[in-house]
Amino acid sequence: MVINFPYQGSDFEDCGDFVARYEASFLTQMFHSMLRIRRIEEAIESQYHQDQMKTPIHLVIGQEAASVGACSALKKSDILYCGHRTNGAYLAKGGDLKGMLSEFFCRKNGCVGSRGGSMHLLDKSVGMAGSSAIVAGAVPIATGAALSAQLRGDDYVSTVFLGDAATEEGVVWESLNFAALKKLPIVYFCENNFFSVCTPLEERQPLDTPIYKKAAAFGLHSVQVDGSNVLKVYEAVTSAVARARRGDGPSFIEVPVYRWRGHGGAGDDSASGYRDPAEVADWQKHCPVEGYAGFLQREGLLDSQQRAAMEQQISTEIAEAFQHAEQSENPTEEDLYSHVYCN
Amino acid sequence: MVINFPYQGSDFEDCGDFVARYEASFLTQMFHSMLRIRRIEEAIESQYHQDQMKTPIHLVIGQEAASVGACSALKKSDILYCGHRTNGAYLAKGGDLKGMLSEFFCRKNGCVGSRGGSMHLLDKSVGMAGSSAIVAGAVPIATGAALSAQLRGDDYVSTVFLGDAATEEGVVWESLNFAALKKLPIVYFCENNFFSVCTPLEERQPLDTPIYKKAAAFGLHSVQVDGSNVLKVYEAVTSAVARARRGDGPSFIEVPVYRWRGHGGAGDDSASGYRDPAEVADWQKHCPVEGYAGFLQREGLLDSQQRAAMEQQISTEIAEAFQHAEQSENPTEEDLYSHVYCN
Amino acid sequence: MPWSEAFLESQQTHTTTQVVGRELSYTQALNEALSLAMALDPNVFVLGQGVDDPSTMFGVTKGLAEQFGSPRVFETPLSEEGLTGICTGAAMHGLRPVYCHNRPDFLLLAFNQIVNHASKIHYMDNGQNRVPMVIWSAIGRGWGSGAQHSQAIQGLLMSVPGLKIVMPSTPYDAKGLMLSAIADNNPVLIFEHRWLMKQQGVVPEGIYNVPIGKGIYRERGTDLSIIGTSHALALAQQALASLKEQGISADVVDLRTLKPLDHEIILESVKKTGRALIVDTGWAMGGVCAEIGCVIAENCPQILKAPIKRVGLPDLPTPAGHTLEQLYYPSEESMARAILELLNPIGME
Amino acid sequence: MPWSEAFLESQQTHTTTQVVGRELSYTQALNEALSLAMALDPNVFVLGQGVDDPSTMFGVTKGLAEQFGSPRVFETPLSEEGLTGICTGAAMHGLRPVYCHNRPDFLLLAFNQIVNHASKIHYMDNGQNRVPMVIWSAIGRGWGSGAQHSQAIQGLLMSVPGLKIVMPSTPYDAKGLMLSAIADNNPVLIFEHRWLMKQQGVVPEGIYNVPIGKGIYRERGTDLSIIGTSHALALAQQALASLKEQGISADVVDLRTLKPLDHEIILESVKKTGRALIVDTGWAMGGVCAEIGCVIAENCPQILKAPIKRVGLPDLPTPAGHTLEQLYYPSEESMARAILELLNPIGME
Ligand SMILES: Cc1ncc(C[n+]2csc(CCOP(=O)(O)OP(=O)(O)O)c2C)c(N)n1
Ligand SMILES: Cc1ncc(C[n+]2csc(CCOP(=O)(O)OP(=O)(O)O)c2C)c(N)n1
Ligand SMILES: [Mg+2]
Ligand SMILES: [Mg+2]
Repeated sequence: MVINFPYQGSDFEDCGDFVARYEASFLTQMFHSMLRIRRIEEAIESQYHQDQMKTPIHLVIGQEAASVGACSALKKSDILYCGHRTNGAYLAKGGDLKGMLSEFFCRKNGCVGSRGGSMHLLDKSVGMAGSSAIVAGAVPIATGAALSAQLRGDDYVSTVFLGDAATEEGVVWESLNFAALKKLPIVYFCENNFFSVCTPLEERQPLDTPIYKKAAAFGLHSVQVDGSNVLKVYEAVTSAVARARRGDGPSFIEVPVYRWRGHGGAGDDSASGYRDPAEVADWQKHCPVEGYAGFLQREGLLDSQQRAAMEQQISTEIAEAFQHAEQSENPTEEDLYSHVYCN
Repeated sequence: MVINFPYQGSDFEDCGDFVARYEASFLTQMFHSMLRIRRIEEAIESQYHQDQMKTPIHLVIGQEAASVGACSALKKSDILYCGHRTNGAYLAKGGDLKGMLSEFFCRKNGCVGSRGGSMHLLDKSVGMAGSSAIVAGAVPIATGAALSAQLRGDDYVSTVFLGDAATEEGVVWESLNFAALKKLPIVYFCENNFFSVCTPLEERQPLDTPIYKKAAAFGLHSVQVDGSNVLKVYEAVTSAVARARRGDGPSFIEVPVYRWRGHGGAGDDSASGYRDPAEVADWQKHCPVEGYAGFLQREGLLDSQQRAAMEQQISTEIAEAFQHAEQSENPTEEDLYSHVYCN
Repeated sequence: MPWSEAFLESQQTHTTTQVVGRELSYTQALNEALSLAMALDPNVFVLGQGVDDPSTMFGVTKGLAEQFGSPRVFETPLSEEGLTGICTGAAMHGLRPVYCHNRPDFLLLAFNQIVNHASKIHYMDNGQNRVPMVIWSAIGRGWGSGAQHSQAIQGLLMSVPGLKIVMPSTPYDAKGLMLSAIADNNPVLIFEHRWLMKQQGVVPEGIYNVPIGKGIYRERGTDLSIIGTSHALALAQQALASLKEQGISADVVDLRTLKPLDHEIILESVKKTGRALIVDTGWAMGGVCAEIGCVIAENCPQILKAPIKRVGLPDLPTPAGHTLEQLYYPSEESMARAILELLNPIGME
Repeated sequence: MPWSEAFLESQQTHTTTQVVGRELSYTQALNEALSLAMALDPNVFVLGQGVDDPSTMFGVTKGLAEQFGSPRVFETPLSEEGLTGICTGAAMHGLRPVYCHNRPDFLLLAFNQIVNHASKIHYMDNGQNRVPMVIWSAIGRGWGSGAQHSQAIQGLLMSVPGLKIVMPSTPYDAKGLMLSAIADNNPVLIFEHRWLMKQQGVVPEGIYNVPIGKGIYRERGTDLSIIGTSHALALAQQALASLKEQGISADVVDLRTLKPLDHEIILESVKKTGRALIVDTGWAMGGVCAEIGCVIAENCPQILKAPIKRVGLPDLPTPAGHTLEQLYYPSEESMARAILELLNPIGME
């Protein structure tokens, strides 16, 4: 049994004070948001084999606390970019579920009209500005959005989700250098799940070179917090966003997380040998959703009835959204040719 | 009078112990090498206006200690790459002066047959392996040379000269990450002369983000030493090369230096306004060549007669090399078409 | 958008070259375009290595930092890929970047952002975002520029959907196309040529546009069509002039834009003359000449009185040395030879 | 070099496709080529994201890490530009890298190293260094690959002096061209197509080479010449088959290599049939189709019985969704239509 990348957080043991500091409704709302993402991902996964969603999928099951903790710290008007693993960020930022599923089902009313697919979700109405299927491709773009806020005097903060492997692309360091130089209002949010597809971190980055310390050396305010703990993620991003809004410049936040499923597609692929299934099982003991549920329960903020109601409401929403997507129209030949150039 | 980038070294005040540790001949040899580079650069500069050297020039006047200190720590079989500012590295590594000048004069017998020009000097016979006119372009290539040494079990260490601006190119961080990951036998030697063409460092990199500390965060053994002090450069590179040869992996050495002349071409261009001529004058007080000469004199290792003999010998060599270049043949149409593909 | 109004106003007049009036150098014309655009629209900003240093990008950005302040005119870290992405993001959020490079060679560092991102975003986003961005660079030649500082890479990008590619030839066009490029809501690449930059020409004051995607006749003639842009076309025109006394006349078609490509003017002229000399500052193989030649072959090969000819760079990297450079680049003489061969083809029945 | 010997030995036989013998899948053929090359020469090494993970690069690198050890077969950090430069440097110092990518789209991150460096070094160094390097990638299509994961960028590189570009169509060629590419002392780009990878075909054992720069007739016929490579040619062949009963026959020219381009076979065939359908998996505008069309226009337009036709991708980014994909890509039907139009051109005198 080989656990290369053990969970190193403290679960919710040191989080009692959060209850005093935040509204109960806010704390349960974050739980709802995580649970909803989990259930949506499970629903996608369970239907994927039907081959109706003709798009790659990159599930965030196991990483929900990162998505929700980060996005809960953002205003609707704040801007969010991300990469290929987009579902969590899109949903946590408030992206329309129907638009997302229609996109997966390749429908004309998909959030980008069936042109982008699962790796290119966006919903501008809630600040979910875009994503790129090229690893790290969105990082400088998000940095440009921050430059725009600064030069135009707009109030939003820009945020970008990136993976551990994304930090191996030189453009990330070019972006960080520029953001620190110009003190741009941006938060780089790095979900370090230890893998690039099936390649573990130690085959890609030297030991003892934590990503957030590199970012610190580039002049960014930089921290590492437990990415399975929605409260800690929320606080770290909140303070980074406040810095940005104050004009104190960019931050980098590294959150160790674990993806329970394969890099792409449905199901866990650990059997293929690139990681020990025991490692997955070990992380599942620290499930971001159920761990937080336990915390809320212990704090008296969530009981089984409330939970059941949430599950019910989410399941209805999901069923409706799937039905909506499945019943929507496909695009036509005319749709192929629009928007090549912008007038 | 604005001195943005003051000299921060200690001249040679703390260098007395070097005399005990090294052969006198070696110490004067390094002086000879620096003086020779200075005189060659001056000769190029003084003839440049005649428009016979139809090539851009990037003089290293003021940076000779870096070239010589670094290259003196290398064996002939060690590999060296650099960028557009190639003259110092090429000469210090032992590159053929005639081949260099013939290249400047666009002759068929130039070191690369008049195909590369001043930004692409090489002399494989002494390990001067190549250079790129694309800033940072040679950095991964040198890293590949180190990979080759490692995989083939060859004994050489690879070295690459890069400027401060080069470290703004993402590919440098990609290269450093890979070198540290694989523990490659390579030394990254960064001449920080505070300018990229006429753009000062503070317009390109945030304050308080020393380059060598970024390299340290990427997992490299990394130090900063006075680049105007040939002895300190020599020692730093020597220990980095030893590490590399031992299999202990890559090093990064940042040396603050100052270029006395304009970015390109002949003469100082400070009058154009991008730096205060006083800054140049201030650095000239810490001339790497004369400062070292003074040190050697004080230590009784160089007298005026020896100096005069060196000057004489160098001046003869230069005159001969210029004559050689000027009298050499131009390439012909046939030369244009060879070596597009390698058989 | 202030653009639309200023544009409507200007449409009536200057859509084609004026021959009398105030003269400016090519560089001054570009400088004036940038200055006017920045004054008109606070969202326009200019960046690049050299835009605010003593060189001011060959003079193109002279005075802009003083006039508009350094947040809008700034030197960059040397991070071409990153800055291209940053411009893309800035453009998506309301700004209009003009990113200047000394050499097109440096754009090769940014192909990921140009080709994988900027060019596609409007389409991928189903029209919800747009990328109004200008990437400007000047093709180098001579004095040992060599293989890494002289490349004319417009041909490498001609295939890429969503891009516009502009190559002006005159001060008038340089200004008018720069203004059109800045006003355009798509990524527009402008490739200048260093050897045109000292040229003087009539340049109207104020804002006017030269339409992107429309070629123009520089000369009318009967024996052949010379088709191309920028310095290559200038050279061909010199060659043509040297043949005038032999009674040779040609349509000279300045495409001004390579993408979208003006098929109409190409075919109109070639159908009239039956002979085409296609010229470009880039490699002859692949790229620009190839596309134009192919457009003719797929539209009207039957009217050709002779096989088409293309004159670009040979399939070699640029050598650095002076003698080799002279041999490498097309010259007035080699262009003239190409014209004569086109008129007297060997082995054409 | 062990290569030269092994090559001389193999030259006599298999320079063209065999029709009987052991069958392998396309992927197995590539795998065997790599395995043979690595066994023959300890300087050959293989790297890329996925070469030593459970996917083993679609099976192409299967078993290599076990057989040759991880220093010679390794996963990379996600640093395409850096690793391309590293391969270039390694190649200059005695190694023979084979750098594998899942998608050509990712090569766009490395254009600086490919175009500004690897392709030019031998020339710039006046022959003193060489860069024997293979960059392999597989063009994606379908299942929502979309604009950033489906690009066939061979056309963007066709202009670049010093590069070789290979696009195999059969298991036989995939193996033989991979072996030739590894043995070649220049940077060679191999573009596979994902949709060919399950194909079975006869593949001889041991080392043999398919010459780089030489096309081959896949079929001989009289009515037209179909010219192209890879999956585009396969599609055109299917279309042709569907028209056989109408008595239509064609020369099918598989170029196998795009650079150097085999002019001889193109012109030989077109001069015979007088009609050319040019196909490519990339955009029709610019790039590969354009070059081939232009070669015809500058050599033998007068023999054309109809304007040439090119079939590639329309001037649009690839849409991700299934319905749009079907509309975007050429199909057997659209290829057949193109053939018929070529045979019955409208308005051709
Ligand atoms: C530039 C580029 N190279 C390679 C790929 C193929 N690829 C897609 S996702 C991925 C892994 C990225 O890992 P990471 O950034 O850690 O994100 P994660 O998938 O773990 O969330 C890779 C290599 C790509 N999309 N883009
Ligand atoms: C990729 C790239 N961008 C821009 C240039 C233009 N350029 C040539 S030298 C130079 C300055 C480089 O500064 P630095 O690396 O600090 O070296 P220095 O000239 O100071 O020795 C620039 C920007 C280039 N050659 N390559
Ligand atoms: Mg990861
Ligand atoms: Mg510098």
